[in-house]
Amino acid sequence: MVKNENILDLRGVYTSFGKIKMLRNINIHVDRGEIVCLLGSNGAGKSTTIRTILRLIKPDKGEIYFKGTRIDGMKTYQIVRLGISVVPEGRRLFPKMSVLENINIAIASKEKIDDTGEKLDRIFELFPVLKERKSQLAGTLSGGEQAMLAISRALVQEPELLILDEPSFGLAPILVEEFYETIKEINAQGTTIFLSEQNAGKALGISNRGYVLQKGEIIVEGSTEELLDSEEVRDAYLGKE
Amino acid sequence: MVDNKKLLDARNVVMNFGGLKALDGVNVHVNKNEILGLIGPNGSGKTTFFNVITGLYHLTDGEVSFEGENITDKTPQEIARLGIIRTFQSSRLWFELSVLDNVILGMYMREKPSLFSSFFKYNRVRSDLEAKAEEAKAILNEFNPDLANNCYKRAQELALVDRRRVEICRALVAHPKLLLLDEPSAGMDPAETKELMDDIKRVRKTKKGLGIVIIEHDMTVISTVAERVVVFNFGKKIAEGDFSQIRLNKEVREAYLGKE
Amino acid sequence: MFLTFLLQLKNSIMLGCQYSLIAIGFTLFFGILNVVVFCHGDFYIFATFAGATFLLIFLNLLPGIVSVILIAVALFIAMVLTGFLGVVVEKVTIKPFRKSNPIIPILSTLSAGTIIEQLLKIFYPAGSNPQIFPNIIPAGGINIGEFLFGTNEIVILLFTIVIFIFMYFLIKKTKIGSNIVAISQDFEAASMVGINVDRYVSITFFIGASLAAIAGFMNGIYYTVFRYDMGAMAGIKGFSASVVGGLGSVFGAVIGGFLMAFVETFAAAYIPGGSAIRDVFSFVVVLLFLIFRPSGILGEKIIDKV
Amino acid sequence: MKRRGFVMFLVVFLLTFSLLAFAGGQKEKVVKIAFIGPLTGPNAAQGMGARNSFELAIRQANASGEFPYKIEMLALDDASDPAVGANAANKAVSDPQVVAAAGHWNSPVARATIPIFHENGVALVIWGAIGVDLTDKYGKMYPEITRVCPKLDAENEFLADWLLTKQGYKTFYIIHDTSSYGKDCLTFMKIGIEKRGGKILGIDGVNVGEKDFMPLLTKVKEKNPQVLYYGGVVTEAALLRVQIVKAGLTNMLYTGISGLADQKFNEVAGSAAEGTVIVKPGDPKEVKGWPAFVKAYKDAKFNEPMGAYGQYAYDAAGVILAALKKVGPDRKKLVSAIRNIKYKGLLGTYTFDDTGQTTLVSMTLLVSQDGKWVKWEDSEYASGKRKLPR
Amino acid sequence: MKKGKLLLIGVFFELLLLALIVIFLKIDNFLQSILIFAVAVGIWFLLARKTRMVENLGMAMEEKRKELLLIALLMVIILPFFFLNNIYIIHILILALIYAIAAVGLDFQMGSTGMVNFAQGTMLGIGAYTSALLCTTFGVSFWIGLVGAIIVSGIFGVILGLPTLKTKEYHLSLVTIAFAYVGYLLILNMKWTGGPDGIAGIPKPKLFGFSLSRSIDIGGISIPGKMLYFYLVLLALVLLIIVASRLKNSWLGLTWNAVRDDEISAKCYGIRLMPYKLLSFVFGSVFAGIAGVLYAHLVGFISTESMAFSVDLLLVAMVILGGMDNIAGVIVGAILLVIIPEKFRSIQDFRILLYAVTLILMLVFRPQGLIPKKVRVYRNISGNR
Repeated sequence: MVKNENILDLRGVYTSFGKIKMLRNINIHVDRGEIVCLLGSNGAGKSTTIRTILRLIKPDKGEIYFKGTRIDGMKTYQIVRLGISVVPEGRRLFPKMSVLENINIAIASKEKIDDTGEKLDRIFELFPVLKERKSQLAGTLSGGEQAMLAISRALVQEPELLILDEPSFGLAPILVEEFYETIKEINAQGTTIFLSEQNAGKALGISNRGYVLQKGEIIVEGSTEELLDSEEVRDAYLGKE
Repeated sequence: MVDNKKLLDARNVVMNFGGLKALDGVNVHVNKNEILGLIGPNGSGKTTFFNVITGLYHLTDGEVSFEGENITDKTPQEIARLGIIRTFQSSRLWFELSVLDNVILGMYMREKPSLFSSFFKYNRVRSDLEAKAEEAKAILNEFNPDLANNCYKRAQELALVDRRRVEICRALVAHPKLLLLDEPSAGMDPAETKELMDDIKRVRKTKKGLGIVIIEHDMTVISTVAERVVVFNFGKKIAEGDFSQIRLNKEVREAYLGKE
Repeated sequence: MFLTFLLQLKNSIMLGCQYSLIAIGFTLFFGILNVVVFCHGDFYIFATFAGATFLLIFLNLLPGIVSVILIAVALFIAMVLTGFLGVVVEKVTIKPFRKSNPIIPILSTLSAGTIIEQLLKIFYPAGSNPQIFPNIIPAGGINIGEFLFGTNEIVILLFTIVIFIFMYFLIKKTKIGSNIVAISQDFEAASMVGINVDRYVSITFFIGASLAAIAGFMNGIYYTVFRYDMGAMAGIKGFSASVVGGLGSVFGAVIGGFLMAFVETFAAAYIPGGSAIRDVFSFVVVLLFLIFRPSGILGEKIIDKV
Repeated sequence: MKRRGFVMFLVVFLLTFSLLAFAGGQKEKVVKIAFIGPLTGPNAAQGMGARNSFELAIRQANASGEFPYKIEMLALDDASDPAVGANAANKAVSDPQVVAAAGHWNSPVARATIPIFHENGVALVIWGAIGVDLTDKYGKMYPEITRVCPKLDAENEFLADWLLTKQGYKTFYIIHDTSSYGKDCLTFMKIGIEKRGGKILGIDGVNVGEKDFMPLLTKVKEKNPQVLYYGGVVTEAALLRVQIVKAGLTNMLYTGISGLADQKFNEVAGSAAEGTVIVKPGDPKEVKGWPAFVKAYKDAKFNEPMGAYGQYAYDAAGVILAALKKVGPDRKKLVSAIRNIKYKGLLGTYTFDDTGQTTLVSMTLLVSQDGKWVKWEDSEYASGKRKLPR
Repeated sequence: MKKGKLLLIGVFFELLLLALIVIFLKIDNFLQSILIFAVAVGIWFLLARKTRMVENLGMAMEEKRKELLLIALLMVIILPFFFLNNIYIIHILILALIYAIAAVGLDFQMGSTGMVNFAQGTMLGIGAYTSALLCTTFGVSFWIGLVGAIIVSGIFGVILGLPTLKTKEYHLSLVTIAFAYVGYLLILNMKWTGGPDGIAGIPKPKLFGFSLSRSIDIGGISIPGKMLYFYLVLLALVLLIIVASRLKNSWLGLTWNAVRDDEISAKCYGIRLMPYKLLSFVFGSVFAGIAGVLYAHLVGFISTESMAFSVDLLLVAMVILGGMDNIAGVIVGAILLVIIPEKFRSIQDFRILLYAVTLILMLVFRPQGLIPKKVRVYRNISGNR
């Protein structure tokens, strides 16, 4: 594994929504092979950061690079095709399409639809339950299954960087465990992972490094150990007990 | 027998969406002068519970009563008039109106606006509105002087935190008997959260008999403010008691905090 | 009596073919962008003009060429031109307003429709007069007893069925179709899985407008007389049909189109004095649907999100 | 204070500009005659043709040198809309140089403007609106109103007489558009048919702008009438004609009055038009001056053809000019001068009765033959070579 | 900035505007009027850029609102005296004021409550027909016709309003479109409405014995009857503006806005949607009805052309052009859209085209309208602004 290759780099990003300043001077970098987590409470700006990376929101200022290519002027689909896949906040599946169709769309948007079979097999190996449900509408899946489908949809695109926005949202605790195991596994197979989480304990458990957002600013960054020990993080994020 | 202490009593509430059971036979009551914390993982039915109580959703089965009166089949407006006021998770202000107008509109129910007076006693209506504006400004000032100074800003121009504050102000001026707060501290930093907790405590002190239900993710808030806590998971109530008890409850720990 | 009934049924099916094709466009546009394109009827009449013009040119330049090829080429050109018109209209009058108050695109597309209509009127030779669609389909047809099925009617019916089948396959079986469906279910998610949404919006407008072009061409073949201002009403009827069928549902649009046509035809045929107020009946049907089933026949229920 | 200077500069600039805008009035003595008609909107073709003919008459008058002042036409648009017509009428009467007016192709517009002309004492010569009440009712009340074209009832009366008495048709079906014109057509055709013992099998209205007549024609087919009378104008008439053939109603005569009398009908209906019989007021081709008029119109190089009412607009101008020559540019005098005029125009000699209606009435029967309107007497139908459907 | 100076700036601006309007109306030449218009717009932009004029003006409007409004009213009152010999212009001005009334009414739905209504022109027609029928068939006076029209259009407002409780946005707009077409076709095809012939001979109103159709001489100046009618319409407009602004500035306006911005929030604060939505339709329709009556008695003739769909569209355009939920804006929009097309009439064919292009440009570059809505200001509260 090549270490220290900078795969994602945000430099001084500012974003606003209407007149509200959402992000201020965000500097984040993700190296190849890492799991980096972005922590913060509800509304701290995690999703905004991810949406800015994907150019769903236009940043006011700052630069964003992916593998050295500047992407903050590109369109969302171009960024995705460069090799960033995302599991968005709230999954955002296509609810009236079947599991298979959801996956096929993701494959098709990246390349020709021919070699569907092989990729599908791999996905169904990872999540056997999806195979059983493959012709069921995505909207009728259970929360856990939806999460699996969302992550499958991202994985079939064979991204170099997988972005997960609150992937554990709405999952039963047991499933969260499993889910994080899966993420670790995916990472072990070579995909770099950038995830945002409210649930700090869980996320730090699998991450190499982390950033903590508060009111649109990064207040702490560092390795998992540093973050877990940091007083500031405790106060700001986990609350005093 | 009607229990005098009980402000709200929801018995065996069931809420179905298609095949999905969002609430599955929940029993919750709120007493007068009490702050009840409502916690549970995301998607456990907390907000749905608020929607059922306020009449936005029509429940599938069960009964809700308020001050001994059955409100199961009442419209949101009737329920609001009885004194149940809520805030929303993603704040729902009237975004094109000014902060001041938002709070003034919170007083809508206190006096039935008459069409006649807006024509013929216009000056009185205006001075009444101005008095209300004054009151609104005062309460905004209590919460955050900065907000009071910016009271002519449109609500859509506010930061998230301020939106929540305005929402709470708006709820308070409606003189509720039961206040439902849906994640009021979301998006606030610790200092702001602390302010909020102080505000809630102050409100409780000044308004006699006010019951508050607060949905929270921030355990600090729950532990400081709530006197009793109800825990939801998958649409079911899994525990009830004071926070220290709840923290020790195994089921809750597993469901909410995860197995460790 | 029964024969007349059958004939009226045929009449309403002919009308329904056109309404449905227009309604599909409305439904596609609404599905993908949540916007009602009020100039859709003007796409339709634009296509009639384009079709007639190219047919005339071909008839003059290339007399004697097999007419089927001729018609196909003219239709194709009309579809492409109208399709591009649709794309341009989207870029100019809808895209800038994607995030604004939904009143704005209503007005901007209405204005766009007026512009198309006026351009036809001013710049088409003798544009304010009624125009003639060249008579390209041989007269005659099949007689079953006294039941006459004209050649052009057969052509229109078969062609519409072909288009319906084509649309079914396009939406259900192709990448374009599934991408359009995906965008209509979740615009942002679609871009997040790497779909070039802007391109597919353009494709959708191209398809929708060219369906209107087919309807416009049929209009020419069937009625042979048309005028620049006939688009507005066709547009409103198509919109009504798509609402009755359920905005967002392609199959619903087809049903809605035929239902509207049935109501109109039979009101004109069987209610004394009905032909003068046939539109009253169809609009009353629309009103009833809007009041009692606003989601239409096949549309999804509209639920307020809290 | 640089700023104030700038503002002052702007103000001065604006004022000078406005003064400039006021300057530039005409020195030459000018008399204006207003022409009002549908220059835009659905009937613009009729309005433009009439406007051109009217202008031609005025150009000729100026060229003749018989007037000691320049005569100008003030062409105003009523867009076939009464409200717009009222605006135009107000504009005409507001201009002190306007001495008289000729107006309207649509009767509802005339109904809206007649009171305006009456209140302001300006003579209005109607050139194209054929609603019966315009003279029968208003002309009787207001001396300002005269009309050079025939009323609608005369046309229907003539047609009914020909169909029933001369040709012996017995069963009829009437379709009319729901405009004022169509409704009047219905009223008078019905009278004409019933008076002569004809049988009306059905009456139906259609809206202007409607294009799908198949349900209606399927219904007509069941009734099987000998004659279908359409009271309306060209576009719908042609659409109807095409669909009659499509519906297989080949053994039925299609007929109408002057609303159909336009070459456009033949062009648009194509081969289906064959055998359509209509009646049209006036027979200009019989008149001596006609070829000269046609030539003059052609030489004037107007963009639009003269249309069915061009000759009436031309004669309306003639009537006004003749009166003007007699009494000079005075609104009041012109009113009575026009009413009492005896003017030899393109179509014959005009005098007006006590309702202001011209006494000059002549009717022509036309039949569509090989894509052209042909006078009945000259047609192959009359000679028996071809047969009208029965 | 001193208050006196502010007033001066305001008055100066209003005078300039008056001069501009008079010149614009007087000029009959299309190109010249376009030029005047362009110069005015250009000056405005220059002023806005280079000086503080515009800001000062805004301040003047706020500080000296009452005085400036009064002066503006005075100017409108003297306006027709510039056109004593030109009834046409007075006629157009009256039409502008009449449409302003209808547009202010429409704004109750579009601006205050956020519902697009494509049937306001139909409501105008209903009002006009009611009064016309009452006055011609029953021979009652204008005033009784007016009262009748108010009642009838109010009732139709309820009828139109009822289905809107179940529908939103595009569906709602289709409801109103359908209503407009049904109304149009029914009136066109019924016998007692005069059908396509319309109703002619609608009498001019009488005021204190004066018929508003005859001109009267005062001190040697002949004042055309139209001018009196102008004042009648102006009076109606001013009264209705007062009504509208009182409604909008009282609880009713606030609740309407609440319904517009968030229905669910409104429900949770005890605001019942139905009565408020209905009220906005009733008031809007009554305004349209009054406008219709004034229209019918002005033209003296009413037919379905006056309530065609294009009229509905025109009214919607007026509200959007002027600025939703702002009475002043809506009135400006209405006046512009009546007067400018009259100027465009000389270029005939291109008129409607230009019109549509202008509208699109407007929507792209200034979607909030010429005069956007403002936040409500409460005086006499501590720390104002």
